[in-house]
Amino acid sequence: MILVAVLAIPAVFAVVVALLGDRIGRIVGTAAATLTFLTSLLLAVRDDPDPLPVGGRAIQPWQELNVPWVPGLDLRFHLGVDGISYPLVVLTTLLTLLCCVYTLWMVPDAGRGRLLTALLLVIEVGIVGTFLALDLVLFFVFFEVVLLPMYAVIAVWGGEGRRHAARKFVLYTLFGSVLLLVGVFTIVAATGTADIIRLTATSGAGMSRTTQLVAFVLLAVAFAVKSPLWPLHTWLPDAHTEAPTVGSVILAGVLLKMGTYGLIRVAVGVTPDGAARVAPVLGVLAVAAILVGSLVCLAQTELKRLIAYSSVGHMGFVLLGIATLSAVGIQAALIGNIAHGLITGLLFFLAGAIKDRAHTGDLTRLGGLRETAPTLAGILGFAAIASLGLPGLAGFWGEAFAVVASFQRGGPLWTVLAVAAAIGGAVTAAYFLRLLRKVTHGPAAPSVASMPRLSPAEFVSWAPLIVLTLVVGLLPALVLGMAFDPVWSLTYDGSLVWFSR
Amino acid sequence: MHPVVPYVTAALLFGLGVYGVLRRRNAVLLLMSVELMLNAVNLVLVTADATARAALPATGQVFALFVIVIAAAEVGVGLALVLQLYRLHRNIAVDTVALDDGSLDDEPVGVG
Amino acid sequence: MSIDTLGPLLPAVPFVAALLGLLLPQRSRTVAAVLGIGGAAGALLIAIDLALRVDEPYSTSVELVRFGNLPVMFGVLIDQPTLLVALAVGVVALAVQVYSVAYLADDDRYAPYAAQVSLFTAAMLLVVVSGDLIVLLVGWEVMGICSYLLIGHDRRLPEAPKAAVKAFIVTRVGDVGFLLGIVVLGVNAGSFQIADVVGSPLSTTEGTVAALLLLAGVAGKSAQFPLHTWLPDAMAGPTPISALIHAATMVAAGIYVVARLYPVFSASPVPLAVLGVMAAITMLLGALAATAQDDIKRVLAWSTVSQLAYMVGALAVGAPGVALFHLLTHAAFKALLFLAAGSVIHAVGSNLMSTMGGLRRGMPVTFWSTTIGLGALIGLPPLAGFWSKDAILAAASEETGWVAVLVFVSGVVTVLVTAWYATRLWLRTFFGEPRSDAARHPHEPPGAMAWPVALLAVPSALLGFAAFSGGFETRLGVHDLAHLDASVLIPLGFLAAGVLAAWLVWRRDTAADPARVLGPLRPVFANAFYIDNVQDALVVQPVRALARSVRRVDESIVDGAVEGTGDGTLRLGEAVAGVHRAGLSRAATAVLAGALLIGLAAVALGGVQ
Amino acid sequence: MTTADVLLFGLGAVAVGAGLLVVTTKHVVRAGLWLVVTLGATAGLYLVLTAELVAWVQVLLYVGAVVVLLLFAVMLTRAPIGVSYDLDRPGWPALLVGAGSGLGLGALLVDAYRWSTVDLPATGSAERLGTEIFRSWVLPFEVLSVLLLAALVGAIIVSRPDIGERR
Repeated sequence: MILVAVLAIPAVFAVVVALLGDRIGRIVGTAAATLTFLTSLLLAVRDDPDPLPVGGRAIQPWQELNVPWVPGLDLRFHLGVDGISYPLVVLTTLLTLLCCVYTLWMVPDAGRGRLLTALLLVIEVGIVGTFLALDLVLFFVFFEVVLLPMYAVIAVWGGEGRRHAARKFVLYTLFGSVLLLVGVFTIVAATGTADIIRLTATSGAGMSRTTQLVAFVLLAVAFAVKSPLWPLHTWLPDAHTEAPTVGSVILAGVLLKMGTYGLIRVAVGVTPDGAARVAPVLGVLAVAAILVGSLVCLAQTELKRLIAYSSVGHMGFVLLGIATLSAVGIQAALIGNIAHGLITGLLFFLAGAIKDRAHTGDLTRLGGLRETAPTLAGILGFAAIASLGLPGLAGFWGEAFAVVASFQRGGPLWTVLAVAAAIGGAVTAAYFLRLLRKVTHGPAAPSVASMPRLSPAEFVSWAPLIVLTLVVGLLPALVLGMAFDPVWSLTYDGSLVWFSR
Repeated sequence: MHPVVPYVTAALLFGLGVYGVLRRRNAVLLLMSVELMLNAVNLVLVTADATARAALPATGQVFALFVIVIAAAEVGVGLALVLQLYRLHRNIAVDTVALDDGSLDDEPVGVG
Repeated sequence: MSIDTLGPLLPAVPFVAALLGLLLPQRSRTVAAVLGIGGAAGALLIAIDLALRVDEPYSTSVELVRFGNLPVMFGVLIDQPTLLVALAVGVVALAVQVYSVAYLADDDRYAPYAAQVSLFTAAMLLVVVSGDLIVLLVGWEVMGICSYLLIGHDRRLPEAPKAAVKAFIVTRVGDVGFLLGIVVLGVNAGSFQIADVVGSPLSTTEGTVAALLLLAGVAGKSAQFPLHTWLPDAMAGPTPISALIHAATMVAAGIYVVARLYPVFSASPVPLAVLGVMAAITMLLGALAATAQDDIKRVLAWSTVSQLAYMVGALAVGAPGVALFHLLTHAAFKALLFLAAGSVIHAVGSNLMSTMGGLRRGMPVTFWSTTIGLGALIGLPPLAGFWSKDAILAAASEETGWVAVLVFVSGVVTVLVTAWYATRLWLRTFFGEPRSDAARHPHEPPGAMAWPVALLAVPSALLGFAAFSGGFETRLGVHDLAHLDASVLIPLGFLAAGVLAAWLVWRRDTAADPARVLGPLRPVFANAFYIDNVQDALVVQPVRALARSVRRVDESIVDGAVEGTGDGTLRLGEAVAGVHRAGLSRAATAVLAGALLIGLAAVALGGVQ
Repeated sequence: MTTADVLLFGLGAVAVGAGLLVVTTKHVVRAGLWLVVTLGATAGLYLVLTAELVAWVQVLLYVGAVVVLLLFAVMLTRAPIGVSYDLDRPGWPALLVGAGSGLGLGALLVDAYRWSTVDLPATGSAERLGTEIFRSWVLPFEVLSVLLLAALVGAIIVSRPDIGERR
């Protein structure tokens, strides 16, 4: 019932907030987000404390709710949470809470603040729903719920080119979702059931190899659009640059994870054979994403666009981890997800703060931030260093063990991919330090001359991200401890080298 | 009687009507061709009375009457349009009539 | 407290000090100083305590995280060399912290500085004690970031940020190889524990590949050819930092890691050969470049590069123990030299030797400590440098094979060049006429700066004699570390020649720079054979150009395709609308023709059934 | 070949011939007159097919009213009495579609009925059709009358410039 509560609270309060006055609305919205965050923490409580380990690849959700939703169409409202989805749910609720706190003080100029908070709560419902859904159709429904509110957030509160960016974002993601829908229908038609648990347990429930391949390709392209895999990523820079600070944080923080989570849970889970056959292509594209993402960042001149492209690079590592289809790889992907959510969320908060104060995101006109705003520069330095994958901070584990997994997979292709990914890591370091040198070092630029001090709202919304980046960096077991068993069973006891089976 | 003869006549008349509609530039002649087509249909209806086993007797002829009435109404309205077209454009060439770009709304070309 | 908890505590104490330091507001200098010095002192005490109580190697490990079948264990692997290096790090770190309090008296950002130095010490100690390769990599990279932060510390120097970025990027490029090396070893051994990695059988090819990859990281961190270009530029950082990071500890970490994973390297001859060649080239390169530098810190930087090459040479000839011995002595006398140089710069106000001269009268303590340091550097007999360098040359001479010969020859030639530039530095700084008014009446640095320098002079002088004590030798795992026999005469001869040559050239014109003798070679040496420019041209510029072109491709083609589909559909829509905007007659024809076609189709299909 | 067939053939030929002339003549007025001949021939055909009422209605309405109306239109639009050469558009699409539909339908009907014979139905006299219409076709009849009324009122509004001034 906690499962329903986590979804119901934001949904109901979103409506309530929309009806209230501006200031009260935002306060009530923040309260709702806090309540949702606390409820999401309770998801860790398992239904039966010591579940007997059932063999095979079956998912063992900690809490499960399976109730008929549309009996006529045999659609079921089937929710469940386990080691893979729990960290992502908590990350979503945390980021939404921080964004609501941020909008509490930093009122966005266009439109009414409370509508923004309401939209954030609706987006939260969509994302948490996607992470909890254990029914393919329900997964698709929640996958779609996120789209329109995100469009509204970008189109109303965005920057100058917001309309174009928002339109491009929606149409591109819709293209992906259509493929997802076709994929879901192919699977449901072929197997007769949409229940992810049963499909994962029977590894595609008797779908022939070609249908699995077709289904996987459809799902993979849909999720590749969402978690931008290299050739399908061009909606990301525009959407991130034009989105308001809060929008970019949610967009980068958790919206991208829906793609990678979908890839792990639905694509690899339900059609493992298809996944095994397409994995090399996925791996090559992931490494291309890493290299292209980091190289483009090296030549980028706008702050938010640079951070957006860095997301393409980081998600490249996550996708490489998934492409290896081994337990090491998928665990690296999971912690890569969480780390990217925390760090890039913080980076976009900072970029928003800098852009609001200096009224420009252009690197050539920024400079010498540490002269006028040392704390802001210090935090930006910390976030940039965390993002370039400094060991000891959260970003390192995902990237390093994606390389390990790729190398462990063996064979000339995967070794080359591992080496290329490692080189991508070095280029990532190069562009982040170039960013720091251009923004924080050097004499104070005119645009940075008068920087108002950091307001309490910013401190409150950034502190958890900073602390968590350090804590997850030092103790990765926080995220991976619970994800070990589900990943181990998902990947056929660790090394899903499928075709050798 | 051999029904094929009136049927073929009707078909030929209909073909001539279609030919006339597509060939003629003059609106009135166009309407005449339409009349030809309608007559062809009437002929088929009446002949069908003899050949088809209909539930009600003489339905063909009843429909022929109805078609004649409609034809009359159609010619009435058609000619009113032709007059208005003539008043606007001084000529009633059909192919200068553009369907959508609103050229009909501009001022009538000097009356008289 | 049991040694099991002491081991992990070694890096933990300075780490806690660093965290507290970073959270402090910037103005509280005293609290920052106390935290900094306290952290360093705590680490030193723990190191000493461990050194006394531990006699045979032990290791502890607790599972940090498990990736599939690969666990990452946080724990320590402490054996004798570890403790010695930890002691050296502790001593130097404490000396630098004390020294910095006075050296950065006028700097308002002292608090973050002290915290970053503590963080660095913690990272270095983590590398020294860590028993797991991944945790070692954590310390390894945190050291890199601390060096980046500290090089860029001084706001007044315009070139500091660029030097900081260069330092980190060059080492990070090396670390790509380091990470891949660790991955190869870890995946092969099924665990990242050093004990397992060293123990597990490695196929020769895989071993060589792993060793060479690790070498890339070591070359980056220990500033060996070809990744040495960042060290001279790193002198833009404050002098105590140069002493701590770029002389004693960080640059030595590479040597230490190779010594620790020595079985991996000695498994096949190829890595040792590469080590030998790298050592030979870097030795000569560093020494020759040092001869033509005017900035006192850059001379010492290039000298560090060449001394590190000595240690790499020792590793190449199969004597890791001797390399560690030279590492310890070098840490002592090079830190001493840098701190003394700091005092000189503090007094004269500039780094350039052309503005110094005749400082021995005004700064006796600094003069004598620098003399001891330089003596140790060139290997003057009673001092520590002589014993460790001699041990290296002895090891090289005993070993057979072309690598050993190469190392020996380049070692001996480098002794000559080292003697030359060391004497040049000594004479130009402390003798002759003061060449600037600040140099005319220099003042001894305050106590907090003088004492660490004096303290460091003690190990620089006496550490050599420790080679005679049995305990020291067993700790390093070497049998007869120091021995006096005929072979020691060859380097001594070269040493004397070097000193004499420099003195003679200097005596002719005390004001001028002895480097003028080099003539046309001088600019070549000053720019270190233009390797930096070559690297810039071959690597940096092409990568930037590639980045620009990839960005253009990405934005024009990939994005163009997406925008193109959008515009394409729009144009298609207009085209179809255009077709429909036909006159009445064409429309009529189209309608009737359509009707006819449909009729025909109906008949054709109808007729089919 | 009974007399009915001969009559059918004759009148059919006359109708088609006159129709051909309607669509091909260069004289606007003569087209109207040839139309009268066609309609008359068709009325004759109806008589042969025992559809008396339809025939007379045809003659009365079509020939009497519709053709006269067309001729009025010809006069009102000041069509030239003599030859006028701008009456026609490029022929090939018209020929193609016209011939296609005419011959197509003809072929279809010929294929359907071949040379079968059928006896003529009872004569469609006025009272038989009258009873028929007012027994089972009353609703269409009423609707048609409303339609006729609406059409003619519309025609009046459209043709008179002073009624329904939009601007």
